Amino acid sequence: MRFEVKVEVSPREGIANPEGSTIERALPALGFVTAGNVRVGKVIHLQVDADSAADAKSLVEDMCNRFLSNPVIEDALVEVREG
Amino acid sequence: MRFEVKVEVSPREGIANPEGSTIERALPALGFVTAGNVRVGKVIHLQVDADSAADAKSLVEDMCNRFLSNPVIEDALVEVREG
Amino acid sequence: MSPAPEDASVHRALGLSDDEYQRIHGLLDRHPNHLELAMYSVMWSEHCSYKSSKIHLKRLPTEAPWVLVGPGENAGVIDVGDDIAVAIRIESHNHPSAIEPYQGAATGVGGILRDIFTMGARPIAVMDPLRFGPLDDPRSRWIAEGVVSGVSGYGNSVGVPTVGGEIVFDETYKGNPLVNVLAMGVLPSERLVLGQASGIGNLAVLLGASTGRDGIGGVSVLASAGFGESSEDADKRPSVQVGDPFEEKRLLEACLELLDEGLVTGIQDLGGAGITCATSETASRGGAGMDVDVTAIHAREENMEPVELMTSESQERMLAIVEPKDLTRVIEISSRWEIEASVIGRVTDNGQLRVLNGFDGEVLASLPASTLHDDAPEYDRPLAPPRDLTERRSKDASQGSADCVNDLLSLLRDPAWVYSQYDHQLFLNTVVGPGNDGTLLRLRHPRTGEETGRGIALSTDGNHRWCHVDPRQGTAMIVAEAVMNIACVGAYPLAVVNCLNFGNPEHPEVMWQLSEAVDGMTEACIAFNAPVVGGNVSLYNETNAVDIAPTPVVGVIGMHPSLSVPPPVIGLPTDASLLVLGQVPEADVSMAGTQWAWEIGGCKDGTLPTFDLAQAVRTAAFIADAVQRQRLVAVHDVGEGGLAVAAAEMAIDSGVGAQINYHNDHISMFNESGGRVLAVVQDELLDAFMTDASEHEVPVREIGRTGGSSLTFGAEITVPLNDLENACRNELPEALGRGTISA
Amino acid sequence: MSCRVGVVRFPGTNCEFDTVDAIHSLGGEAEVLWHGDSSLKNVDAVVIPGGFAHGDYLRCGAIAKFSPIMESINSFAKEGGPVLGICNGFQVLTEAELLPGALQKNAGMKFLCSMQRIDFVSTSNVLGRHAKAGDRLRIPINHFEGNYVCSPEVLNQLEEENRVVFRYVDNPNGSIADIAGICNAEGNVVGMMPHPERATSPLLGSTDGTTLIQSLLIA
Ligand SMILES: Nc1ncnc2c1ncn2[C@@H]1O[C@H](COP(=O)(O)OP(=O)(O)O)[C@@H](O)[C@H]1O
Ligand SMILES: [Mg+2]
Repeated sequence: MRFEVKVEVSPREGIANPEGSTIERALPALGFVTAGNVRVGKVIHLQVDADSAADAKSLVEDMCNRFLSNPVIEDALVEVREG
Repeated sequence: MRFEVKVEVSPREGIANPEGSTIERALPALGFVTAGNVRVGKVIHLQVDADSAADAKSLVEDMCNRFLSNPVIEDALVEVREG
Repeated sequence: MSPAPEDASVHRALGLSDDEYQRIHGLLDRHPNHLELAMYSVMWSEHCSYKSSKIHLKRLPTEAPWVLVGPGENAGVIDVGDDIAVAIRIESHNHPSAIEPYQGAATGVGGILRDIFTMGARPIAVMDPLRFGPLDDPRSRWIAEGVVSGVSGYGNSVGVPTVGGEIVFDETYKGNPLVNVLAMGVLPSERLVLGQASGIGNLAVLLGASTGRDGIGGVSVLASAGFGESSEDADKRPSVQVGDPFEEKRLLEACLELLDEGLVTGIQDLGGAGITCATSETASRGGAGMDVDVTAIHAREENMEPVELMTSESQERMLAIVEPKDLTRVIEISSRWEIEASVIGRVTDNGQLRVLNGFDGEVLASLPASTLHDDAPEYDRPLAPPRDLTERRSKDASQGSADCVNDLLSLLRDPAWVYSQYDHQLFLNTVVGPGNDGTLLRLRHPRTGEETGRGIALSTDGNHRWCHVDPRQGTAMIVAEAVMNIACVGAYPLAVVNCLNFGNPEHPEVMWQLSEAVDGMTEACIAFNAPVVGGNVSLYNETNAVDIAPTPVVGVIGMHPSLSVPPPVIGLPTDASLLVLGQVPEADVSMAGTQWAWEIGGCKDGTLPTFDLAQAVRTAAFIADAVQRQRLVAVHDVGEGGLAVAAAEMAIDSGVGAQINYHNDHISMFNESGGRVLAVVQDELLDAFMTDASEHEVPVREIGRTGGSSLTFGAEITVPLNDLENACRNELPEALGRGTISA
Repeated sequence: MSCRVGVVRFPGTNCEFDTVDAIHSLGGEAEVLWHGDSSLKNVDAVVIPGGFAHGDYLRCGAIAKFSPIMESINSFAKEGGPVLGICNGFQVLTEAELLPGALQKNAGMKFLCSMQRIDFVSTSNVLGRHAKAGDRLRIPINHFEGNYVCSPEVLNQLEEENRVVFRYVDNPNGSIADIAGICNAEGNVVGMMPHPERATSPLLGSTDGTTLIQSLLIA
């Protein structure tokens, strides 16, 4: 079966997020004074063939650990939908 | 009220996505033969103060149009949660 | 103050021995509290105090009339004439890069740049000597890829060109890569500032990024423990730091502007041990004390403990010592560059470093500032040569089956995959960039941009194979190789910086290696009249209790006195004589420590070929002079892989082959006897050149003719240029990704 | 031909002084313009140089386009003033919609710093005064996001209106139609990824950038 998988890779709590901070600093100048706390991560969409949603998930989690993210500084969240 | 907003910025359909293609090319060598169609985008988390979820959403959509995404190459999807 | 710890488990957990605890107790004449203990533990860590190596480093030669600042400051500084000074330093970021290659390398670049602009210099060049596990190991490839991306991502963005380096792959670095980074900067001589705090009542202003929980305990945990591939890694993870090149760029510009306007009396970067180190170091250098208000530190996270604020290693921060009257202007400049500035300290006259909860608040810690540095323990650790040294040295490394054509192909590697990812041209100084021997930069006045008509040359070199066989002679040979590299672009050496990457100093053999390496470096630096102006020691480079091969890395900086045309290329012209200059190897020259013996023959031991240091000095001087006088058409030094690899690189560079005589077996082709250079001189000038060489006691032998589309050795061995080129250019892209659209 | 060129400096820009040096070496005058000011100080031409304005965070040029100076540059360009965006400057010009399209990450997903051969395709713009179509130049590139993309309609229009200024001989980054530089309909705004200021001295390996900068100096 084919599954649509979405992986959200975000900087771990307590890890600096320069991109987010820079955007945050720029916001007031653009007139957005009520926004803050910006954190930027990555989102990866992919399709996998697997026997079940659970299989698809564990496959992608394995990919996350091995190269889509570095657990040292990032958290990865995997979501599976039938595709 | 404070809202948690998540913005997903993804490469537009039909626009090449070098980051996704690179991952895709690397997959087989790493033993992932059943995965494909990789697209990589960005996810931006932020908090905004607004009177309602709808206001928060339209504020952030405005940010997307002006700043957070480039419509030539990207689509943006805004999700609001109470924070 | 909070009560004293009763329990030895606290100081031990912080990495302090019982003796060290007693020492602290003696210095304070009381028990330290937790904060004080943590401050001593970070400052007395191997990383900050050099406690195992100091005793040896003292033997290095450090003086010359042109040395303005020697080792001990943030960077060495030399006078290069025309009121221009050059600051240079090298650092390692080995352990952080092993767990997060991208950020480890990125923050390595960031850290070394701050060392340079701390001295008042604008950084204009970075070099990155890199060493990884073998290319057939997936984790090593991941690390290599990540490290190169990290240097590229940070260095390019911060706006300092990376103009050279090294890339080496070997089993010995599997699990423990070596990421060394050298930076060089220029300053108007009169602007030299030192990291010291003076003037009672002056303010210590913390500039730059906010302080988070990055690298808490990083100094003592990250910098001094080896990594197995175990679950322990997980615990060490949170201390990884993330670099922000954009913050650094603004910080750099702001600091240089502060210095230009004469607004700081002292300035210091924040590196290992964070605020503790910067405040105590500036205070004790200035013979002063300092009060630090922890509540004034701009923090990134809520509820940070004083101990976290005082030891955090958050990146992109500087500490400036400012007279109160200048504070407004300092803040103005900082805010123009969008840099946060907080007054976190005041210079006092009592020599104490006091940590306060509000300037008038509770005293959280109080200790004599100088004790954090000057009283750090110094160990004369036991050292001993390996027990089987004699047996090892008796091995014959020339054994093994040789297939000269294929061996040559396998020894070639083009590092272009690495340096094409680096901006190596910014500032319009790069006359000879990466991909050649030494790097050569135009020397221009840092204030006016005016050309001096002279050039600064740089080269970094290391060779773990030579140093494994013989750390003393091996180290002398790498200094000579670096000098030869800059000679090839027309420069004579001015100074040396070094990064001593070794294993566990608690192993007597490792301490012996380090001591031998220091002696070898000393001999060579004296011979070349190039003092050591700075360095860094990285110990505990080991994986699962196996030490890396000893890997001292040197950076040599030199001067090209008359730069009006680019120096000769590496590439061969057609139809000319190919010469080899320098020491003549014995007929039965040893193959010990050669790349061939390690990677093909399979023997890692033996005795290095004899090395004539005095001859290398004469050869380098002669080559530099010949290049300056434009007498050479092409030149390339002979290093790893010996004469055959050097000749192949020359052939590949120009697409012109050569017929080489005499060198027709693996020993003559691949031996790495030191101090040799390949060169091409125009035929009509050849006789005069030979005469001149012999007057300067530099042996020259004609070994062949250039031309054709293959490289031949003797009558039997022929390699088409195409094969050479493919073997050389494809290795890294194939292993690490192409990076071009044809992928 | 003394012409004053304003060279824009954003926080994170790093080629501003190289560009100034190159202009000086060719007899022009140059003035660094701070992004936070809105005055162009009466310069005759504007260069947005290379670098990493605002760290290139979010997207290259995304934050820079909001700087006060950009509004002035916008008006200056609309009045026909010559504007050259080099590398990051090209990215800023597309974000600011002074030029169409966008610059994506290189197809090979690596930063690339190397000498490139490019062909002068169209010389009817502020860079082409000393050149003729078909001239081949050697000029270095230095970027991660140099992969030009645009819609098929825009591409058509660029080709038809002869607004492709440079093409790579060996496309290094995946740019559509090998595009290395384009201009606006009037030819007074040009964006290019290669760095002409890095090719202005024999000591640095090429002088092919001089004709481009000289052309700007006549403006
Ligand atoms: N990691 C790197 N970063 C930048 N340049 C590099 C790197 N590795 C190698 N180079 C460059 O490639 C060239 C050849 O390197 P190498 O073979 O180590 O030279 P040599 O043996 O002459 O010291 C040098 O110009 C060097 O600066
Ligand atoms: Mg060399």
